[in-house]
Amino acid sequence: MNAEPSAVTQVVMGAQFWTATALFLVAYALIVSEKVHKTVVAIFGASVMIVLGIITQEEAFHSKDLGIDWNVIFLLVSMMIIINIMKPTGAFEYIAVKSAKVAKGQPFRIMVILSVVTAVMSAFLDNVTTVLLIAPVTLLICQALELDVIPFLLTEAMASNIGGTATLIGDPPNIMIASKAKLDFVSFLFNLAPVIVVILIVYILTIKIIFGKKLQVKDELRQRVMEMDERATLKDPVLLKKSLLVLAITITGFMFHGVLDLEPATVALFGAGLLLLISGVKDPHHILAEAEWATLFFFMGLFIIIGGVVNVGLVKWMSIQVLNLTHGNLLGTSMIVMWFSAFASAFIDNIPYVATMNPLIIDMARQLWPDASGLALLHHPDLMPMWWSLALGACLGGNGTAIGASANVIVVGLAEKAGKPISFGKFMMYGMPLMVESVTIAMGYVWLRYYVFKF
Amino acid sequence: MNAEPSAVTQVVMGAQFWTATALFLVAYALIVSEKVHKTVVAIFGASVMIVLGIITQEEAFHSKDLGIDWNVIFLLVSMMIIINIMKPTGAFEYIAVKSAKVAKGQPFRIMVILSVVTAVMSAFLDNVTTVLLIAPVTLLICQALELDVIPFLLTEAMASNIGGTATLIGDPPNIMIASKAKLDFVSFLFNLAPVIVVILIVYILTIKIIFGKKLQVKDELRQRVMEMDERATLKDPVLLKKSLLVLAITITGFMFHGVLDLEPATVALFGAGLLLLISGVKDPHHILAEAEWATLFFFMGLFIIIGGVVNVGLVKWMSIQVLNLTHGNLLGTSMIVMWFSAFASAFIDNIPYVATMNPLIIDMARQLWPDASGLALLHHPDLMPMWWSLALGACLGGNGTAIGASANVIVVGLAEKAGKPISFGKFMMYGMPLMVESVTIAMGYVWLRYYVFKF
Amino acid sequence: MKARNLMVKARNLMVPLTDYLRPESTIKEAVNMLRSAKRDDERVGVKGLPVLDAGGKLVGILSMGDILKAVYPFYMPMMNLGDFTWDGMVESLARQATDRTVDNIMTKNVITIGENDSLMKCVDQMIKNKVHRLPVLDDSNKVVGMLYERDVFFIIVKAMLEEGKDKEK
Amino acid sequence: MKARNLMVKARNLMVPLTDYLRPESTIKEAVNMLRSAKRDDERVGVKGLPVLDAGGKLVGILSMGDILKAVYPFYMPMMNLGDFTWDGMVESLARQATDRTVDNIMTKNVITIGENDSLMKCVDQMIKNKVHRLPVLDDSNKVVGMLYERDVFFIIVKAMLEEGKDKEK
Repeated sequence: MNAEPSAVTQVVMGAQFWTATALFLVAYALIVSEKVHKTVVAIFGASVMIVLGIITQEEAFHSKDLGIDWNVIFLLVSMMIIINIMKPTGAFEYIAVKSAKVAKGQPFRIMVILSVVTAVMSAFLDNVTTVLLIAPVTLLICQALELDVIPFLLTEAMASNIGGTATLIGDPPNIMIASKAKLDFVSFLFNLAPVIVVILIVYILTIKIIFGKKLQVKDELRQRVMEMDERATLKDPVLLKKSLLVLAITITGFMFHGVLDLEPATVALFGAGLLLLISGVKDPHHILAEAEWATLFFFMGLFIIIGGVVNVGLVKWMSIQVLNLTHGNLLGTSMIVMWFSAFASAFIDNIPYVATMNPLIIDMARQLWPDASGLALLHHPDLMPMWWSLALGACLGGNGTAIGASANVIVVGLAEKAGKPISFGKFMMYGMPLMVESVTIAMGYVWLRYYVFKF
Repeated sequence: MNAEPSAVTQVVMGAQFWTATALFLVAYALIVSEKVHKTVVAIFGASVMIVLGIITQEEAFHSKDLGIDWNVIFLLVSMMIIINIMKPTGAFEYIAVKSAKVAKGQPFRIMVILSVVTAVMSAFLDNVTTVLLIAPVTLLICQALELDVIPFLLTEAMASNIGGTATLIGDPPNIMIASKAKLDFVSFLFNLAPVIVVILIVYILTIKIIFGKKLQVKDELRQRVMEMDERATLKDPVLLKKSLLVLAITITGFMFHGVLDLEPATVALFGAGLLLLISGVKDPHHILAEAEWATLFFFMGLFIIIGGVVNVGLVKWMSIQVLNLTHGNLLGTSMIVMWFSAFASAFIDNIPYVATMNPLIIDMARQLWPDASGLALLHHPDLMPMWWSLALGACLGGNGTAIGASANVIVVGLAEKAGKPISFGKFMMYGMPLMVESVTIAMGYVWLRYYVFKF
Repeated sequence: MKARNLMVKARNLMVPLTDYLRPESTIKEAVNMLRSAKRDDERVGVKGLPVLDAGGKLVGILSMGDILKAVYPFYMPMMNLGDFTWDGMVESLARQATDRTVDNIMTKNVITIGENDSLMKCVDQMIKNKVHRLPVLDDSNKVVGMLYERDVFFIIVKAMLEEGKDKEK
Repeated sequence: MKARNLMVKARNLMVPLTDYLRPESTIKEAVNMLRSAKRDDERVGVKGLPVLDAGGKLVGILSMGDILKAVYPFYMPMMNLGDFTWDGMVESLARQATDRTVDNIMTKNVITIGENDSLMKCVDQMIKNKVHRLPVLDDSNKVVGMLYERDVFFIIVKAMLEEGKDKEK
């Protein structure tokens, strides 16, 4: 099952190839350097790709394979709309304060419960959203308990990256993989959630060892937390009920979207439309404008830039190089994909990374099984572990450094505002070992499940 | 060249047909009733169309013919980005104040110059944007001159609707027609601009008769206007130069997009990306969030809803009815399209109207010339006058009533805030005759140019 | 603990309600009221007063800023038009606004606070909503006083200046 | 005409600059300054003062609101957390903020006005930027005075109350 070296000749390295490759590399370099805002780089880079004819506008805007994957965009924007409408109900403040009270104001218990809550919420919401919902309450609780907030913020960010890995909608890389590989919500849950549960448990045992002993507070401070009335924040019970109803419908829709033959974005868009309708929003402009447009346009631009380099054959060339390297050994490729993805995602944004890897893996599959196409190719039994390895590597890898995941960037920013900056080195000191631990577990899981027991 | 009645049998009026038709009618009724915000109706209606399988998500998001026409959306959003970056430079305040000073503070001259400026700006910018840029200065100038602002606001709104008709990017109906019919910027300019110039001149002569004599001001009040220093508003000359450069590149790009084989949206997106890049915007989120997302999502939802009724054959059925009515007489059809479009657009939003008419005209063309396809069908010499009639009718028709065009709704709102409400009747008293006048000129033009002289 | 709490709830810091406006009052009457209102023993005149209807229900709040807004043309903030104003514009608009009533120009969306709310909640409300005074409501939603930014400021200043002496209070 | 114009430019209404803060001052010093500053002959104490560096350049403005913000945790406005505060929180945060300096907590983006700007431009700046006082700059960008909302308010009140008598001035 080795790749045919002759396939290399299929990539024509002409002027278009080098122009597109140069654009791609310059765009990546600018994104990594942070000299120019990544959204601006993506929009401008994409427009140049189209203007130069490397990708047509038709492909860029209307081809799911080469251009903007609207399934991803509408899934993201719809979930953002739902959360934006739901945010003022106070439900998230309720959950976080309630968690601290369930923990009886005991610091380590609070850390564990908030981490688990963050992980579970991240499985259904965007990680950044989750962290932005949990972190402010965490800061307040640490103020009340007169505790250093850093360990709490760190553990929450990492828990959010772990939890987000469990489902199709938990983290953008998964959304992108699902859309490209036409995988449904249940497959993600069935293949990723089990190992994430294990990873989360080990993670909590590990933070117990790291932080468990340091955390002590006086009883009178705990009293402050116990006196908080979590029900006080539920200002709009009618909107809350409507939001919870829509959230329930949406999550049920995700569970059954494969059976119902609906795309995840359809489910989310229906949820968003329904909530807009029943919440009686008078001026939807604000709700829509509050969506993270900088992030969404970053996605759109990236899809087009990647479409350009796919079009000229760069991605195909790269896939051939990978196959040459692994000599078509699938277990080896799978492990390389996972570890490479983890370390790559620890240092660069996992969104452009996965946007590049998706077509690369598909091209690799085309080299390996030239006769297969469509779902037979995408869901080839030997290809499936590759998707899961990519998802696990790219999502868990985010924990490696302070810039590995958007959630990390957020908590580092919050810590700095709180007057307790977390240096790049300090984050890595905690993050890197925890990441290696979780990816090791994931590696064992993939090996055992897909190569040893094969179920 | 009569339509074949047998074609009627091709439309299967099954459950899907009636469900889609009902959804379409309910959505239109809700939009007209204004009980629910039109954007919410569009988003929810679209999601229901997809959930019910009347249109697939793939079609809705990725098919230009059946779903969201991203050429339209990206053209609109890109122009919004450019204007949002440019607005703080003070260029628009400069233009309006300069106009009043060029008019030497004479009221009727100010009215004419501001109307012409509005018309010209509307040809290149969204009409609502133009009115929102010119109207505040108009209100200030009328305050300075102690004049009734109503005639000024009315004439500007109507001038904006007239001017917007002249180019591909002037008004959303034109953008939509251009995208569907694959017509370029120069065709619009060549076919519509001449008649718009005539209409504008007649319009100014008419407002001279209506308002000319009433407008008198004392010299000391004129002095207030003459003492305004229009250069004081140009706070950021560097950004101004960059914006003007990008605007020049973009408009040049529009002029040559047909020759360069680039879509208008590509040109606009490149302009937006370039301005984002060179203006050194630190946080693009705000610029992107300020785009009119409620309007853009209204478009997206509508495209999907119309795609649904196209899919089930409703639009085809409607096109057959129209052809039965006109017995395939093309001049007659063209005139009916123009006048019907004008009166329809005077009372309902011309965006959903044109979104419905576009596929209807294409279906009509398919009935008439079953052997043609692609550009041969869309640009069939006998079909061309139909596109221009639709554009002229739908755009000019907006002047008929206070709700006929978004620019009218804006000025009515401004007048009310200024404590001088314009009633529906009052607007119609001015608007309806002026609309009939302009559509009559347009009718004569289409008849002479395309059916008598045929050039 | 109890004694200390007494100092830090909204009701301990508020000025009990003595002066208020009626929605049907003219601007002239309101202005006289603002100028003559007692704030506390040493000072006279306030920058804002609550507006109560005949039934004593809070319907709005009127501040100096609202009076400025009443003479400020609505179209001015739509663009940068400050450079195109003329001398005497404010006065001429002020004369035109004379006959307007309080309910016309007051801020209708009043940010309030409960009498038992903590001081930090008051600060939270003031900063989040960019207001400088909060009507204080009792359990039955009746206005019982006004809490001014200045008084919160003095509490902060006290804590800053008398650092460490806090416990004795 | 000339005589009338004298009354309606920023420089005619401003309070000439006498008191100002230094960026390196502590909050304590700033608070004392705010409390003792002369605003005009009849009153004492102001709600805000400009901050000038050693070269006399305007680098910020410090108001009571800024001092409130200095003790207000940055995470509070991110969500609705006012209900979860505790008694003594403000005071305890105030004590922690004592050693911060003026340049740490001042508003750095100062909205100013030129001494020859019209009164309406001043109102425009105040309302658009939601500020209650404007440092007045001369042609060389030197701060020459402060324009307070209260004084603009009095001009408006005067125009409203003495409607018609305007011409005699």
